[in-house]
Amino acid sequence: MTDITKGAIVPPRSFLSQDAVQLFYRLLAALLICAVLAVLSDSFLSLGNILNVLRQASLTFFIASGLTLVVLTAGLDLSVGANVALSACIAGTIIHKTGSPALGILTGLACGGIVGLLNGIMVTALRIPSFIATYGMLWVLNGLTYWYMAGETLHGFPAGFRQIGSGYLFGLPIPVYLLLVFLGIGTLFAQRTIWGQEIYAIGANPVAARLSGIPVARRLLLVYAVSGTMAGLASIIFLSRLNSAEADIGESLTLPAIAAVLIGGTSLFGGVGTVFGTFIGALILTLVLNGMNLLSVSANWQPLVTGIIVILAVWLDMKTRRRAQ
Amino acid sequence: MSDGLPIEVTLPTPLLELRGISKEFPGVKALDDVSFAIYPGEVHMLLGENGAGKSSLMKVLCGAYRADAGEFYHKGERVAISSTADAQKLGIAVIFQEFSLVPYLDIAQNIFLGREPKGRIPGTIDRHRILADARRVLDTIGFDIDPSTTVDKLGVAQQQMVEIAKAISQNARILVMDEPTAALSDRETELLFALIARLKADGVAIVYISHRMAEVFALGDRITVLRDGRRIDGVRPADVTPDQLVRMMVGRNVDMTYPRNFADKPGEVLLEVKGLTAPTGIFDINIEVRRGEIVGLCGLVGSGRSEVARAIFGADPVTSGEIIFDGKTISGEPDLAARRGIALIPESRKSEGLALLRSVSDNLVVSALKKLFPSGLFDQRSAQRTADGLIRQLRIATPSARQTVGLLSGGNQQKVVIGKWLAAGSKLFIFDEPTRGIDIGAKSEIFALIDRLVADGAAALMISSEQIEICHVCDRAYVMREGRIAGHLTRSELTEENIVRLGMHHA
Amino acid sequence: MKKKLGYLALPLLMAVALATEVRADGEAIAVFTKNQTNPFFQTVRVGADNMAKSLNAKTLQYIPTKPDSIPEQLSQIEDVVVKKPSAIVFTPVDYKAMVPGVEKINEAKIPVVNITDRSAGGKFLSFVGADDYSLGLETARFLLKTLGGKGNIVIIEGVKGSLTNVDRVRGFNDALKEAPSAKLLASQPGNYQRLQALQVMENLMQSNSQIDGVLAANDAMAIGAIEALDGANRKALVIGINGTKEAIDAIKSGKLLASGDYNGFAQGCLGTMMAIRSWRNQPIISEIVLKPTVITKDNYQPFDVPLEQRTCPTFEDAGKLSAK
Amino acid sequence: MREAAVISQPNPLQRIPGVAIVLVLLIALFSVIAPGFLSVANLSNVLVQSTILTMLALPMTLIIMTEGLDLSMGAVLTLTSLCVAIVSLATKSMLLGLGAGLLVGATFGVANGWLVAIIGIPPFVATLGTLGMAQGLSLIVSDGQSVVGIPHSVRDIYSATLLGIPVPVVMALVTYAAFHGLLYHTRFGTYIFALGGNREALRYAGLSPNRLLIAVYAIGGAMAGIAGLLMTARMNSGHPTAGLGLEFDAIAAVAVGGTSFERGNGWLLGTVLGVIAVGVLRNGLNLISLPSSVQVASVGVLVILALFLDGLRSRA
Repeated sequence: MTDITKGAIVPPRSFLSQDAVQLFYRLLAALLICAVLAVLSDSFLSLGNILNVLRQASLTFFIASGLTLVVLTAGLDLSVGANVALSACIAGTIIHKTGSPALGILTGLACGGIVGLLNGIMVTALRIPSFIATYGMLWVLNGLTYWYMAGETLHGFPAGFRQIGSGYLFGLPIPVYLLLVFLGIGTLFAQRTIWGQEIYAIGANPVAARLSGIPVARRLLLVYAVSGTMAGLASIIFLSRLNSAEADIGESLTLPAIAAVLIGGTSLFGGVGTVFGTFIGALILTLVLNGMNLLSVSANWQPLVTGIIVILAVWLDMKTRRRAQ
Repeated sequence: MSDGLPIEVTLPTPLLELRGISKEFPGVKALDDVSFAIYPGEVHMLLGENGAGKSSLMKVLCGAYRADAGEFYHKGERVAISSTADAQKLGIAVIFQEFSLVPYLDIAQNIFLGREPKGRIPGTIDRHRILADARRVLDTIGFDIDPSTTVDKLGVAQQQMVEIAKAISQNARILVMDEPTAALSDRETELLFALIARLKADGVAIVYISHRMAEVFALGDRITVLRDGRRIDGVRPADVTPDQLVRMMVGRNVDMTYPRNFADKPGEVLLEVKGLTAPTGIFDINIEVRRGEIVGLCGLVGSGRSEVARAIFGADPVTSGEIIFDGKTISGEPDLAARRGIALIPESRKSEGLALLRSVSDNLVVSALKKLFPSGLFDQRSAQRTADGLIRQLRIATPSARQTVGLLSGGNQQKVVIGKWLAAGSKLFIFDEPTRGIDIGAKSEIFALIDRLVADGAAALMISSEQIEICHVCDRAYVMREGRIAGHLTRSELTEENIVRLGMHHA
Repeated sequence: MKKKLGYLALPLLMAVALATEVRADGEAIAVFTKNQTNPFFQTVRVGADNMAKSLNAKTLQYIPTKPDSIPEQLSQIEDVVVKKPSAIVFTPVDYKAMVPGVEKINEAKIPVVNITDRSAGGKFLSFVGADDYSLGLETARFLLKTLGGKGNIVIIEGVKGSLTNVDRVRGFNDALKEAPSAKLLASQPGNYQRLQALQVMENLMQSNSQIDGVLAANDAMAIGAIEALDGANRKALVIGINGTKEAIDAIKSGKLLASGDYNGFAQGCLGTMMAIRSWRNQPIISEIVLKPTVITKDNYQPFDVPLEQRTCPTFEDAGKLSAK
Repeated sequence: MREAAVISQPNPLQRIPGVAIVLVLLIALFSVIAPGFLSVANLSNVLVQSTILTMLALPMTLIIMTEGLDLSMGAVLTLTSLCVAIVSLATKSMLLGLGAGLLVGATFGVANGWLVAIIGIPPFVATLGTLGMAQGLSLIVSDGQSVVGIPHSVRDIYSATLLGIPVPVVMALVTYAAFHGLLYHTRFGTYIFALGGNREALRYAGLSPNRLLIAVYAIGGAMAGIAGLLMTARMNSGHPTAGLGLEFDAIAAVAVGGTSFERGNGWLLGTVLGVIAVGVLRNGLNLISLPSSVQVASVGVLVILALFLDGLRSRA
């Protein structure tokens, strides 16, 4: 990825103003969608619905935020969805077996993290392109999950545990708090720690990063592990939100997460993007689906609309950045 | 002789004449009313610091850029160059430093890219003819290689030959070469010069861009100097001294002897390499570098100099041998070496030294993050402050620390690469061709900088293909041949002759 | 080179080990199901194994690696035809698109029994399945009866165009027609997916302040809807279809009003039974459409036993189970 | 150059092992442990089953050689398959159906090319978007229903044989021949190498990279159209989810086949071997009827293993 022409569209991250501008455009887009929906459906602006959207966005965001770091290093993780499924199923069993949510949560996160780590090892030690490595991992994980679950469904978890996904605190759903917390952590990690800086540097030019004394392999491992752990977290939220899990819950999670990252303005060539952008990306996706439900538009239209949004978002992103240069 | 007229009237009609060529980009005037003429069978040296407009001029010549103003005259009649096709019709061919070759096509396909001989079936290529034609072209430039070899297996020099063959095959009458010898070993350079002589004889005009004074005087028939997009003067080598040329280029006096206050007694040993052997093709390397020293590492291109540097820095694996730095043996990845205080300024800035899309400040602090922010918490503002300090200290010409580093000139980019190691507080600086593609003004600045570094107790190991530089600035030098240390030269023995003698292959 | 072979040896050994273990005698019955993720098909498979064991035959399970993948099930048929099992028990992933596959089986003269989804074509010894329409109708009727024939109802549909969904939703709607004072607020697809159903429900609750009844085309979606209701601290009567284990538990705990028993276990048992009997030239029943049973908290006990412990119906029961 | 050494596999001869080793070993393994694996009927099964994927993987190879990607192929194939079904149903003509499929496919291909080349959207994003569009359109035109009752002329394509060889296999062979000729013996093919290897070279040669790029993606779309016909013929119906996810299988096959994602270093034959390797694996596992979950995992293992072997060699 050392070839400028490939990434020529994007200016350096450190044009903070630049990034601010990009985020501003995205917020604007999100607000625009809100406005349209508010006009079309009177029930849209209700507090309940807003919280709804946020809560639904949170699941995508948890997966997408970890993915953002991977994409920042010019990598990709196609296994996040399958990872969520496996982690959820294992965490669920632990809770059933031990009756201890805490233990379940830990195993869920650990399982996700380990899978991520394995991805990292394939990418760094075995030097397999992340796209292919994680695609292979996707199949392996599915295989494991199918075998492990044998078509059963895990369900019925302690009320305390279910609070995480469905409970409220001061009138706000708990997932929304979690979303804000991890949005904060993610942003701090990417922008305000030296690891974050090193990750951006690796994404911008891996060779130069290595010759600048950055432990590239270790950072990549970290990034994939984090992505995996976030998938683990998502699995916990999922588990407690739906009070159950089966082997196929991952199928529908990966592409939306990737879409959210892209709509959020993170460049696939690495080195450019923000976690906050990803949050807005997830928000925009959710808003659209929410709107379609409220207006009872046939679900057949959802993929079409999502596709158009992804392209539009990236296109506008390029346009605005180009003008800025 | 403020302009070169008196010379030009004595010559036949120029092959190509530029009159008042101007090219503007948002913010910069890349070319400002440039006029000069190119005559058949001459080597026309194009001199100028980076950013003086040489590359823009090349792009205009080959039709990649379209001039905003100005006229072209081909053999006296007015022509337009608005596309690469136009340029080709006029027989202009440019050989850039980044080659325009396709790695997984063979030599023949590369030479005739876009001009493949048609086969019987429409759309297909006549394989026999393309190979035959390629062989013919390669013969004319005396390059003996199977045209069906894929380019990704060729060395830099060979690729350059293919580039030239490509130009010849378009029966180019005007050949523009951008620092053709930059990546060539001495032997390869001789081959190239021989080829250039042959081309001259055939009446081909060669526009030759170089930063190496030696070449300018050895090859040049006439010299055009550019500065800040303007043509400063046109002269004959016989009529000028190197210093005069430099003054024209830089616009001020620059001492070309890179004076150094040599340390009378070198400090204690900082780096000691014992019997280093690596799969990259270096054997039993023994090197010692002391504080306050600049130690040269010379030899032909491909003799293993860069490989030694990379092995010491941990960038390449090592099979055997010991690297003792500051009393402790080190082995492992670059991050370890960097933490211990070793710095590598790699051969190719763009692909190995910098994140071109990121800002000057980002690039300056990247190696020093742990040192600057021990807490692990990064702060953009204090990073900026550090960067600003380095920018002032190194006199890096940039509008701000937020400027994209890819937009800086070569010299300033090189300063950024060095700067990031200053920030990291490195003790040993390994320079791999630190002046490659850098103009003379910047060169002496770089050397002054290195001098200051070692004066402050650091040490430097410097790889360079330009023996003059080694002789001027190094306390001692190791000469490599075929992956081994062929000899060691003390300050007094340090002459170009000795370097060449030790570096030569004894066939 | 050696090194590489080393890496390859591992999976090879694994495969050999597993491969040797599948060699056994007695009839081999190939059982095709849609996917390995939906609990329903697990009950079918257990039923089939259970029956096969009792008739000392063995089953070979064929499940697409990508859930409900048409090309994959077609490939699996082609592969199985080479393997020539004694008979095949077949659930098409798509009742129309799999017809060519069934015809391949017919060409190969392998006796085949159709279960669960009635294939749109091809020759079968027998069909064993539940009547999705009457299941939808009965469960919906039960819900409306409990609501006293009135109230605001939403339908959460399964995968558009899938056979089960079309009939179940048709059943729902006909039941609603019988109760003129009940009002259908919306009918949205949840694609048989828990999460989608949950989100659809959440959104529907926004646009409808009062929802009394939810008709979900399968249990997973019903449970999803219940979670959504809980999340919003709202109450509504919910019914699902399939009678999966979690549905039974939900009924026990009073969260779920009822679930129509799709009885995959019996389908698996009887399908396999017919296949084996035909191979043994014993008489078979050419069509068994299981009576619709609505599982409620009054009658859930018999369903509340782990699959493994359930016993397959005998040939004699088979006739009684059938609606016709 | 130094990095280049890591990125690219030196030459086909050195590259063959990665896929070939795996394939040969798989065949050897299954002929021992899988009864009936070596039977003509079964082997022709494997080949016939591999045809549709081959027809996607070959153009995918070209696209990846231009440092591009086409995630929309599976969805586009689904859509074209539906178009073939609908049109041939309406007109009772297989050819018109094929025409419609080709048209729709090529249109999407051109759209992809346009987004990538002219608008300059990264291939991954552009084709992810068109994936959604094609998938949506499939659902909309079919309203989620399968399209049945199409003329037999269509399904015959899949079942018919030519000189004893199944027609789909013949089509695949012809396609391979065509792509081989195109890539290695035509100017266009030469330019495909250049698209990934060095676009500047094309510009200096006075050629338009954009037009070439669009052409490459258009070929991909058109092939999806032809594959769509096969898919419809195979199912004797059109179905709105039939081909979803095939693009990833295709990409995996290309990667397993030893085509690298950088600098236009591609290998057509390897791609075909990759497709067949996956086919053999699935078929063999079906024959020895392992638990389906093992099958799922083994596909992943195969992909990782093959790339790992290539990695070993490129470092050796």
